[in-house]
Amino acid sequence: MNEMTPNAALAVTTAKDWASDQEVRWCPGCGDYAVLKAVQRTMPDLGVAREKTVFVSGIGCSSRFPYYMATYGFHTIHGRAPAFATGIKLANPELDVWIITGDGDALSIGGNHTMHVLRRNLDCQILLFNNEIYGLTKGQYSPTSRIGTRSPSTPFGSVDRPVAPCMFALGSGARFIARVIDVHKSLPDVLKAAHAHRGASFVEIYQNCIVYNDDVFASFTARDFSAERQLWLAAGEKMLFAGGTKGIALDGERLVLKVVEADDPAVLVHDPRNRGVAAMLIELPGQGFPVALGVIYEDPAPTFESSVVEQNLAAAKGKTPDLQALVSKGQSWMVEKEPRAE
Amino acid sequence: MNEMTPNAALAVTTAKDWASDQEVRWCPGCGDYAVLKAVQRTMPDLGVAREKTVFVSGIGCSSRFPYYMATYGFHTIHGRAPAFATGIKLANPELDVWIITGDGDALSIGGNHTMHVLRRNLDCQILLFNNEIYGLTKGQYSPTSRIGTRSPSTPFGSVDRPVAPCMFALGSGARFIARVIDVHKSLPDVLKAAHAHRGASFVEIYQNCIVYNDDVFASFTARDFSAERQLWLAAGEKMLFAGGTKGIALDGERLVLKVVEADDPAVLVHDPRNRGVAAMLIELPGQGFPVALGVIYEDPAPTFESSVVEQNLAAAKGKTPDLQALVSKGQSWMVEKEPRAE
Amino acid sequence: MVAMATASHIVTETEADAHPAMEAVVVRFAGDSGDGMQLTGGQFTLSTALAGNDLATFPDFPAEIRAPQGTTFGVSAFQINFGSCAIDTAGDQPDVLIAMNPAALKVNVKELREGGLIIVDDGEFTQRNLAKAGYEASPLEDGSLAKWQLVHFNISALTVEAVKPFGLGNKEALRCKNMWTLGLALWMFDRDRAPIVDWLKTKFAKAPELAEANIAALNAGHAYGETVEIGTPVRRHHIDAAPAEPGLYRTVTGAEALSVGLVAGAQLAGLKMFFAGYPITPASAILHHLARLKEFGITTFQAEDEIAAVCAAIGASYAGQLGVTSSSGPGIALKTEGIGLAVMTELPLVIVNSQRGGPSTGLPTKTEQSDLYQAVYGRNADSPLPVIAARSPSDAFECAIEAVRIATRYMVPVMLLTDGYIANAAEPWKVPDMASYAPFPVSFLEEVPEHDKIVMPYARNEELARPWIKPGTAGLEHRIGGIEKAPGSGNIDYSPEAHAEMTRVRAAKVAGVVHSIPDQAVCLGEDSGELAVVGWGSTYGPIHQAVRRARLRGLNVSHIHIRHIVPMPKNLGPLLKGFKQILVPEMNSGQLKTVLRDHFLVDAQSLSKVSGQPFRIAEIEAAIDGALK
Amino acid sequence: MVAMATASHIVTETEADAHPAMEAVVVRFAGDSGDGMQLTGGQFTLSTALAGNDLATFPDFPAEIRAPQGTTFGVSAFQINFGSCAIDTAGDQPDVLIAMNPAALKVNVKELREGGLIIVDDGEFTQRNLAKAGYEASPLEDGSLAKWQLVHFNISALTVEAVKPFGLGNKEALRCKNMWTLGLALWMFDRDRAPIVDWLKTKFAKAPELAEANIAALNAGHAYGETVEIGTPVRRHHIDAAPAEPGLYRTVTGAEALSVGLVAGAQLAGLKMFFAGYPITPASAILHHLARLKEFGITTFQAEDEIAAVCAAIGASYAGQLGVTSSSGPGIALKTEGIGLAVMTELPLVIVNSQRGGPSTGLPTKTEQSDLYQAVYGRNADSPLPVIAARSPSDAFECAIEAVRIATRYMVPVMLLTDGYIANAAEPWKVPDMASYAPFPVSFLEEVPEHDKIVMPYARNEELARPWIKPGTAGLEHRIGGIEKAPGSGNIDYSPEAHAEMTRVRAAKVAGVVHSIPDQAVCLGEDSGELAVVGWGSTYGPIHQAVRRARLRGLNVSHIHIRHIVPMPKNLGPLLKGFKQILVPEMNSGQLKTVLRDHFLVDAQSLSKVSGQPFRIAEIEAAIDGALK
Ligand SMILES: Cc1ncc(C[n+]2csc(CCOP(=O)(O)OP(=O)(O)O)c2C)c(N)n1
Ligand SMILES: Cc1ncc(C[n+]2csc(CCOP(=O)(O)OP(=O)(O)O)c2C)c(N)n1
Ligand code: SF4
Ligand code: SF4
Ligand SMILES: [Mg+2]
Ligand SMILES: [Mg+2]
Repeated sequence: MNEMTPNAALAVTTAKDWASDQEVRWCPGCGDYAVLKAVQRTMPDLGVAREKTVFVSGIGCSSRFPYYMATYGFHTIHGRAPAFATGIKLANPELDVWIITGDGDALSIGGNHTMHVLRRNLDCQILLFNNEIYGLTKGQYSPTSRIGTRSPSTPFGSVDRPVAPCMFALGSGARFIARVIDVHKSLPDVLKAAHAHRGASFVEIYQNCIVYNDDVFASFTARDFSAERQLWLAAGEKMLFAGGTKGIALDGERLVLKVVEADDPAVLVHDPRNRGVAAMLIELPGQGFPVALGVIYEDPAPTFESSVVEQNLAAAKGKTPDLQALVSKGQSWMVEKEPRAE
Repeated sequence: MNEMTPNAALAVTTAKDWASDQEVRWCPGCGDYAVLKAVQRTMPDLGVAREKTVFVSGIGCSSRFPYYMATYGFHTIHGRAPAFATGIKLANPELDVWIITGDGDALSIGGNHTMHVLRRNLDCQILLFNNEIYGLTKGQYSPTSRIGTRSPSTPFGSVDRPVAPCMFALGSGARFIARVIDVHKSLPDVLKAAHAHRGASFVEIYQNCIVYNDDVFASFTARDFSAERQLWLAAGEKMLFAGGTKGIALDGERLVLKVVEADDPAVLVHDPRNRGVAAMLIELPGQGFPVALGVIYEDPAPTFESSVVEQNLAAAKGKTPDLQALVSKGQSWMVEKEPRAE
Repeated sequence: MVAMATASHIVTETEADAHPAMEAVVVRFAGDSGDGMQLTGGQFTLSTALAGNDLATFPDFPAEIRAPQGTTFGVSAFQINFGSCAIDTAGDQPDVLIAMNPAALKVNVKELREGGLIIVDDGEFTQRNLAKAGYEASPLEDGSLAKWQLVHFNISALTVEAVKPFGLGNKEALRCKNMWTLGLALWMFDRDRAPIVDWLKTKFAKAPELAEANIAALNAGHAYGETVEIGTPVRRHHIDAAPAEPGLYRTVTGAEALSVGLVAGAQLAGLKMFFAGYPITPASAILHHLARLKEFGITTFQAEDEIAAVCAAIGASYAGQLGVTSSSGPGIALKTEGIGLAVMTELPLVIVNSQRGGPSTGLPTKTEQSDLYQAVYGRNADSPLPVIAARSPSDAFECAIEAVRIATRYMVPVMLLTDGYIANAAEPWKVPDMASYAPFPVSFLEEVPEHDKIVMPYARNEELARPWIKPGTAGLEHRIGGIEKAPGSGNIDYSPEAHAEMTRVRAAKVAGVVHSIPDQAVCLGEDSGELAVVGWGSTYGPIHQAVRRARLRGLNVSHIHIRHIVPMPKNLGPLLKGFKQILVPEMNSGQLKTVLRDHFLVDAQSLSKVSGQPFRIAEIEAAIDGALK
Repeated sequence: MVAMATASHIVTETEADAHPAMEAVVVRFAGDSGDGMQLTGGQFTLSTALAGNDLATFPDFPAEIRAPQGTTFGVSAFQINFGSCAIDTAGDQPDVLIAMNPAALKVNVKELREGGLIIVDDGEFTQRNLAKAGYEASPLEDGSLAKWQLVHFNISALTVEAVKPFGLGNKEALRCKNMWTLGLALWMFDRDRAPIVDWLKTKFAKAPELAEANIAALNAGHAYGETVEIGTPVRRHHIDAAPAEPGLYRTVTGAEALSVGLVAGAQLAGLKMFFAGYPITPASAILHHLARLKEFGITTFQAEDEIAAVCAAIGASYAGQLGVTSSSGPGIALKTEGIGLAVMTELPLVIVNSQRGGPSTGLPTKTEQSDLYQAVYGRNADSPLPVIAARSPSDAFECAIEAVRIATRYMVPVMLLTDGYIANAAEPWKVPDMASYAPFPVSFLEEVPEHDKIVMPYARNEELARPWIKPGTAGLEHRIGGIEKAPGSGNIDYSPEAHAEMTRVRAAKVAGVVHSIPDQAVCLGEDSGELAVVGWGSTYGPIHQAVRRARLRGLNVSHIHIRHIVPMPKNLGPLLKGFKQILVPEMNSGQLKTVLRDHFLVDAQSLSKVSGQPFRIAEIEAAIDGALK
């Protein structure tokens, strides 16, 4: 599709250029606003053209996102965005595809498609807005809600054990897994890393639903303990937090992670390609431990659409698409006789 | 439901008692026969009554399984067995529920339900017959088929990266994960362990489809290298294989598993409760490494149905189910006047 | 303080009469989503019911998401029609519109009847809000409201003033606006404030000062009407109580009535209920209601999706409980494969569809009755099942019981249709005497009957129902599934004979339900004549009123309303053939019409409205006139 | 060696005539799943076609799973009807039955016409096999086959003998049985062996000894017929070539014809095709065919389930390719929510339904046409879409092109119905001249048209189609989705006006397709009269033959076969009204009947067969007689 807009990709844009003319319809104070702003601010730095960008979403508050971007957008049906995205990307691999989804959309009704788009490694960015609740349908609990969540459908508290989105992604074969906070300043950097990664980039965004699940992440996002409770990972850097005073190391006995003093030589250096450690980081046990944030795991692999295109070309090689030959295929015979009357 | 059959649970049975009168309709030589026999041989040792046992399956060759058991059986629709099982178990927690499924049934169309039944931790046994192919529909590749699998739908070889069933289960929050081989003698022991575990027990069975995917597991199941290539795990035991000549240890530098001599003090002792190590064991990199088998991970947690029942009782406590009161709820008023004519 | 809009005028005698005699009034409260209009409406409804008026309401709020303040798409409205005659609809054009901001006025005023009364809070008519609503100039000044009576005063300021003593922040203070407005409305229609005061006290039990503030606002609004000289336009209406059957009454919404009906059905069948649903507007309310009723032996399960919900419900029925699942159009679409299995395995199941506007995501909060095709025909293969439709909130209670009765008696999945209007609308409900409902206890098969040697899961009783066998029952172990079966044994059987026979029996069983349902009654009018207006579901109210009005004008027209859509009552065919013309008003493109023409080969004509809004009486009345002129 | 069954007798003259004159013969090959009967049948079909006979075949194999050898549920059969007249059906009762084992005889013999010929391999009639088939005594001895002509010899032994030289194991040797039998059949009907010899050589190119062995068996079977004195019963049939239109012919199955038709459609539209499917019998074959045709710009995607398949196909259409998805009943049920989005977003999409027996898993390998309700009505809300049905394997080619034409011209999802019978059946196909097909190139919107200031994704052309806009096109960025929209701009709009208008337009657009489809033709007979037999889909053959026979007997009956089910041709209503009676034979419980009665208020009567088997000509002929007597 390039020729139509030769150097559109080069055109310099600002955040405003990426905002559509549609009135934003989220509740005042919703975390979605922060993410929208961050994305709009990040797009100009990615060197992609608006017309080459497609935002695909399911259904949910978060899934209204595409309407607010001045790009191509497809607000589809609940839970199926990854399937639409797969068709779009296979039909035109040149497009830059973003999937916008929620914890219910991606992990309740849509869990299967999330798994398959990850294992196939379709080149796309998946932004999962995790507010641990169903916002759009007025506050029922979701598969990421903690046990005991009281909601209209669980007036006595939910009893089922939540799924950990990043752990699910790891188990599904994701090759890029990151975790961030809606209002955190480093969101744009993570978005850039996700975009730079070729393949399916899974980004879980802790998003505050001010109406139905306010402050559910406060225990580690609130100003006062953020330092204590947030472990920001960077490839090749030591795993330090609490203002660089504490670190994460491996307990050689029990083979689990532990908190140590920053100067302890055992402090681990973050290797985003280690799947075993990634699993431990994603599931840091809470109590006394920080929450691992940033790019937790990254290990590129061939993308689905590139393999498909490659095979299509290879298989077609040397063959000419001759329709007449196709319909004439197989053993055939001539009939000379006159058509019978009747 | 007990009273109906007071000591049925105690009645002594043999494998034959668990076989139904239906003619078994698998291809001669199919691995499914071996699993069926193993299950029928194991049931008498579990101390459950036939009438308390329900086999629930989806659709596929493997899913025909329930017809061959002299228990209650429900052959449902493709991919949804876990959902049916959830309804059955919640409706009658006394029933012993077994889910029989295939790699396509559980991981292609049914991936989402598999994830949710695992995270909720419904008390049931899930036997996933993984033959890395769609048997019933005549041999198309499945989500567990290796890259390059030629099948009617992928005449030039499949290109998508397969999902690892046990890793998917771990990422989905499973609390019991085991892996076995259809014809292996230890299948009954694993089945017993799965049954003994309270909660969702996930058992992947490498099953040979002699017609559409023959010998796909031969690289580690064939007599000649089975010892070399099979690591049978036992809680509290050292991770040894190759006739006890080799062991598995952690590479302290790279934090990945490595093969060492059996007498190396670093050889790990199997702790089924370590999730990080479980992830590494499930994904042993092949080349030069054995395949981890047996109970890889087990760490019990409250079961879904027990929590539901508990909450139902607690919430109902002290309330009487008064229908008249229910319909009369809220502010009401009397009308004395005569009915109007019309 | 009170300024009449330039050129506004007092309603004339003739105008007053142009409007159906003052036996009923239609009032609409409109404001921002945040203004608590639904609450105001709800409380006004309660007090109106307590005053013995008959009434019907129509809450109309924006799509699920909360819109920014002051915008037109954020407007939430609540309409109530009440009076001293029988009320079956939320009314056509409002007589009174209470608008809390410019957007609310903008969106709603066009519906107000000519000469109707507008009351606005001019405190909200700031430049900013006017702009948000898309007004260049203030309609309060530019005379654009000339054809209505306009009254405006600064309700915001008056409220803040009234609640000062309780030291609330400005934001909280303004939250009391709706109570102030309610107070005014109560005064206008001579309603008692006591019940609302009680309600406020319990609602804010934890925050007494809020309770006090709201009560103060309520009283202030009432006093304002009482004392301040508003002048004629807002004259004091007194609506007499409507004559109704004697008995105990309460108000109920369709969602609640249906939920309670399911509970009643399960109790009458002697079963525990397993309800599995996945949230979706407007169906979620049923899940929410049932989740609180555990003492009735109800387990509610929020499944991962609609497919899992229907499958879990079928699983529960298989295990011996009453499986129920609920959704709206898009979710029902996902359930159809599972429903096919319930048809094949012949297990009882109740599927509730709270219909909403479509296709696809469509209009989630708007009402429609366009899923009849889906209910009757929407499955692969020959998969007939009984279909029932509720006509009103209170009727939803009866229909739910009926659905449970049929599902358990015939071992069959039953589709129960309701819609967004019924689900949300409230109406007075004569509290049923549960003792007067005959139980229909289920009996499970406990052992192999003499005449069979082995367990026969597909044996048939005289009504063609198969036995319900609970896993756990010793000696009755058997296997069932979705593959075609041999009659009797239920063993897999692909033979032409088995398939032909089982197909016949599945259909015959559903057709046989006709023998346990009542004949079709005529709701209003003769049972033959010039014109029958035939409806189903929530069009009951407007059809009934339209036919009533037409008949008052001497027209030969009857109203027939169908509850049992599959199978249809035995006498329906002959009944319809007794009319020269048949008119079928539907909030769809003519779906019941298809069924009637196919079954009875009668020339049923469709009156279709697909706008997300209920019919207006006048629309149907006009169609009647058209047919009969 | 050849023993006639006691009491068997030679077919009498009268019996011979009772059977439609020897213008056609029906032969059925039946054996164990492992015996390669489908292959034998396929090759016999080819040689028959090459001999210039017209023909139709009906493969009938067991459910997807392989059954144990020798059991009745493991029997696989292949029937071919060929001859010198036009053949539209696989024939009713076979004239000749070739049974490779007791089970095959047991299952098929009851269908053989009285006096028909039975050839069996008595080498397989061991006690064990007899028991497996449920025979107490051998039917070869007990005279139970008296009313047929019976010939039996030890084909197994003869085959092993014949292939000895090639030193195969006994198992391999026996695998050649089918070729031996084919050889005999070729001799019986005077067919040329050459093409089959060629085919065997290429098939076993890698294993020449197997090729040789099979050829030897083929020749042995032929020689056996030639030389051994079998005696009268197996007389040498010679069937003249059937008069057919001159031209190049080949045999084709419906699955292949439909696949190739989709390719042709995409090429005529100038589009690349994206095909997404999830395996399911009998739909999988289409995925398998297309997966090999990448040089035509086709991407095939085996999705994780049917929902993902339809969604991916819609995504591809959104991105500018031709999205196609395919399944059968249960899978289509899962797609209905997604199809609703395609209706709402007005994107082109072709949905192929290869119908099979149901409900639920039903009878996966048996044919049925019971998904018409689902296709026409099976979605929530008012969601009309065009529906087309193929009548035969070769017609599937034309229908596929037509589906693509409509989908792309009107920007609409199109449902294309075929069934298991069409998918698997083979028939001679006059190779189409692709140059004679008019292309219908698609044009994408490239820029904002003068008259609009901004991009208008829901602008309409004179046929109400909206523009197709490819992401990647600069200046046309826009957002679409499943929520109701404002006409033109496509922005979210819940207003009553927008919903009413968009609902109207969506319906009007589909109805408008009528202007680009041909009027309904009458296939056989006058276009008015006593009785019209109206069909759709794969019932074409038996209906056509039945009507032909009835007309030969002087009855006033016509055959009308409908391809366009939604919308129906303009002239169909008047046409049907021209007949006193209308009979609608369907392999369902009367689904097209419903549509006809609703649309045209004609008293269409259903002739229903739901057994997983195609109609027999005689069944329809009897119904015609019934109607006209
Ligand atoms: C098939 C279907 N089922 C259910 C719904 C109703 N629904 C819409 S969004 C949603 C969940 C939203 O939660 P989430 O994905 O977490 O998004 P959020 O609103 O929290 O951002 C549900 C259940 C629907 N639109 N379609
Ligand atoms: C809704 C639906 N889609 C597709 C099918 C067809 N189908 C039946 S089984 C199956 C996959 C079988 O593979 P697997 O689950 O691995 O079982 P196996 O036969 O290999 O044991 C498919 C695609 C179906 N029956 N229902
Ligand atoms: S409901 Fe919650 S998530 Fe949805 S818009 Fe409002 S604040 Fe945001
Ligand atoms: S196809 Fe494969 S999996 Fe199925 S029965 Fe045959 S051998 Fe077993
Ligand atoms: Mg959420
Ligand atoms: Mg498999």
